[in-house]
Amino acid sequence: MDSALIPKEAKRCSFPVFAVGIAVAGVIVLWGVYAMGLCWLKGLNQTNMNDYYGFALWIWADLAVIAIGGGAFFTGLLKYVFGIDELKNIINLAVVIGFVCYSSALLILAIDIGQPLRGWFIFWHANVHSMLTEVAFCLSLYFSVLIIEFIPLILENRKLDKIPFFHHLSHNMHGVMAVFAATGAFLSCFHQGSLGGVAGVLYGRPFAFREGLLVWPWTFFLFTWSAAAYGPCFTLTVLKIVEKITKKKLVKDNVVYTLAKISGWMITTYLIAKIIDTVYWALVTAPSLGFNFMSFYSNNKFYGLWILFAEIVLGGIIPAAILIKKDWRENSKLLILAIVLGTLGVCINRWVMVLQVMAPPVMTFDTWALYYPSWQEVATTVLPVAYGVILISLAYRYLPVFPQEKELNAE
Amino acid sequence: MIKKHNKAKAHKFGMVIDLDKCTGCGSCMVACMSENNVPFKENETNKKDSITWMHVYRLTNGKSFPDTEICYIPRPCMHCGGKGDHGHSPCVSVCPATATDYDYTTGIVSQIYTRCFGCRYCMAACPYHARYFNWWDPIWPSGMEKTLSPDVSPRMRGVVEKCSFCFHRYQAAKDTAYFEEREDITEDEYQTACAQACPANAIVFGDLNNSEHEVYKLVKPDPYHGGRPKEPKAFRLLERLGTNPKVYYISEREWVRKAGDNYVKGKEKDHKKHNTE
Amino acid sequence: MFPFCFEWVWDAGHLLFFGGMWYTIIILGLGMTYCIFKSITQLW
Amino acid sequence: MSEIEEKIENSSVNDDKVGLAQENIKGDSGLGLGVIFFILAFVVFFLSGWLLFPKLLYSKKQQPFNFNHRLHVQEMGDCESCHSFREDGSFTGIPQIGMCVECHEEQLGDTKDEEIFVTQYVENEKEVPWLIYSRQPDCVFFSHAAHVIGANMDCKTCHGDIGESTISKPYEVNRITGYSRDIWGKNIWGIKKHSWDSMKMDDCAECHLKETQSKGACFQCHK
Repeated sequence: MDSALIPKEAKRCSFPVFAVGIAVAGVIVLWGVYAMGLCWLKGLNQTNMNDYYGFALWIWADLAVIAIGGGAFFTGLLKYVFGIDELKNIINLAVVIGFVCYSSALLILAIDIGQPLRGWFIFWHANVHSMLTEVAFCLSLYFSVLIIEFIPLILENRKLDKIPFFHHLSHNMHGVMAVFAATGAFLSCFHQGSLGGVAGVLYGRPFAFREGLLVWPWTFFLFTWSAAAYGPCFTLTVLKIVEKITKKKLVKDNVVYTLAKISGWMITTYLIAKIIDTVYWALVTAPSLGFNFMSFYSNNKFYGLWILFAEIVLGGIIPAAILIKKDWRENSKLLILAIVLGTLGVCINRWVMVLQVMAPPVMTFDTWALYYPSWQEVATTVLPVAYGVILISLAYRYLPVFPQEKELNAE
Repeated sequence: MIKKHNKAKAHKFGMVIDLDKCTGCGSCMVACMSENNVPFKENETNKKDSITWMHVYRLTNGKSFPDTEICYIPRPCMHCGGKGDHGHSPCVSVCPATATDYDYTTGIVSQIYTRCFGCRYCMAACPYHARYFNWWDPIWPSGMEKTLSPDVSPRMRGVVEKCSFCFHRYQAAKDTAYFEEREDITEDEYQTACAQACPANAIVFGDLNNSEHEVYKLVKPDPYHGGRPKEPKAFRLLERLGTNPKVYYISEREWVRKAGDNYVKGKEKDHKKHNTE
Repeated sequence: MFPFCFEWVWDAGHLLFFGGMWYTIIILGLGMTYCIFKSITQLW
Repeated sequence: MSEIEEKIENSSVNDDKVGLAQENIKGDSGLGLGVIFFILAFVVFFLSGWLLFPKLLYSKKQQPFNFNHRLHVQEMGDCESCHSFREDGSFTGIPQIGMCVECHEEQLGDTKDEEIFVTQYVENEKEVPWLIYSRQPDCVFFSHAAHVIGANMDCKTCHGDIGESTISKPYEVNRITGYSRDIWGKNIWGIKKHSWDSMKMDDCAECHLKETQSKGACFQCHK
């Protein structure tokens, strides 16, 4: 039915099967869109946020998708700037994932603000001292870079490629892609970092506050580094999921191992910095503000030391160890364990750095603030996931995302 | 003439609250709400999403009867001077749209509702919970909108608001001074609604830069340390964070003074020295 | 933000921040213009 | 399938220069048409933006009746006779009817407008629902005392020649914002010839910067 659109010699499931799959995800998207509409029309009272807990579940989702979408800029940087050419076999997937993540992040920000119609104030009346301004600028600019990176892939669709203008355009864009990728990497370094800065500069919040360098707190550098380190984990996770669903091998192992190895070393170096940062904060920064390290991890049901353990050991040391040791990373089960744990680890880190920040009391007579998201928040947080499933499915079906697919599946 | 006005010595308006006098009656909260057109809900059970620019906290010394003591702490916006008292308050420096700023001529932290787009970053930055979000559009009981103050603009849903130290009263006092061709206003001409409403006279308001004013005499702010009180009985909330608030508290009771800040166990003495040096 | 906006100040913060922003926008804009223009000329 | 597509299908894309000459001929006439179309569209959009847009953006209202400022200034002497300060320094703005009645208890002249005023408002003891050209949005604080007494400014600097007017111009209100057109000014680009042409935040800031070396903190003008 849609065979004219499917890449030549590629095997895809029949259209009805595909349509059913998309419809299922579509229902979830509609549910999310309904919740989003409620938030826009009736306001943020639809959420369970309150004056003590002003950042909601979806802000965590926002930071998390940006972190795991970091695979796009880092893979782009490795391929186009550092010239690791074999990564061209996975860069398309990284770009699609990046596009999904960043468009979701922008959508979430549009739902999150109390007066969405005034959102442009952040550009027009920008306060250059605010980390959030830096986030908004780099995020929207980097999103346009991702669009630019995504366009050539779309234009390579069998039908579109037949139109001469599009054919030339996609070819020419590939020609200058290194410039775009370098710009994207530059932007990414700043906005990943400034997202880290968002919490790190809050000197009124001892749990989040970090000393730093120039105008940036240490979390600025940690966030950039962790996004680059863990982003590829998510790219590989998605790759493994797609391979599982399509029952096909799509990228050669040597490419996967290269990316996994780089990711492993990045995570290792990141962890060293993260542990130093945590220790310094626990022993110097927090006590100087009058806080015991343990005062952030006790007295309530939810935020125990387990979260620190999960972030640093389960989501850090274990995946790093697996990914840097050749035998382990080339064992397919261990590899999957490592990339999944890595993805979860960075998500936990983002949770800690935005949501846990809100929870511990600062004034001595204050109480712990915990909150439970409303269904509208859950729906709008699930929305990007379903949307991502649809977009990646469409891309896989109609675009030549995996250059090695033909070779690996020749019969 | 205009230039002279601007070169006049900068004010630094602040508040001193005597916690031993405060009975926790809540008059300041009520006066503040009616003075500043603060919206309210039909059901105010959930205190964490209702707006109280001036909020009275209740704390105890944690001892059992008969040694139990209670203290009430009224908490307006602290109008922090920020690190080094340079005007980089925790909230001002983070606002992405410049919807809040630090006025160097009065030391007051503003909040411009029509500029705010409701990202709530400032609320996350404020350790005092002095900033409130309008989760709903205000609904006034019928006829009540006629009783709203014309000097304070009502807020819409989706923006952040907070105590302004009744800045409109400062404006009105200045108008009178202009009309009478005076250079400056007097202490009693500019008083906040909460200070005037307090039946126990626990709240004193004035210019911390003016040694004639009561607030100055009560706490003796140290200009070389961001206004830290030299008076041993006075303290500020969360002094160690370096926010440099302009709201001071006074108490004879040591446990109350200690409740103003956090301490690492075993290091209380260090801090006491630091607080009174 | 543009230099004619209300909050604009000619200081290092604004120059670096918006300098970076406009620089990036110009690179992206010129890059895309180049690609589109070259594609058009290749057609004729 | 179109001609071009067919050609691409049958030949590799790289040697599609075969049909170059043909396309050039087609391209030239197409280009001419395109240019004409572009210019026409530009003219249409430019004119509608210039002439039609302001008409659509603003709705016009008439004042309850005409007010002759020039006549009143001649009779009363100056602006302050009617637009005065209260003792606390606040500004009265447009006088209430009690002040007008001091002279207009009965009709003084024979104009239609005065007749409306006396018969409809004075006799019924009703305030005139004037539409205020210079009304600022609700979030704005403005001190007349600071400017008129403190800085010795005259009324004209901000309000222009209204004291010379003999009839009341229509009150135009922005349909989207609900603000008077005098705030943005008549010029759709916001370009000013006189200091009183518009009353936006930028206009206040321009003068404040010049006179006081600072645009001022937010609370100076916002409430």
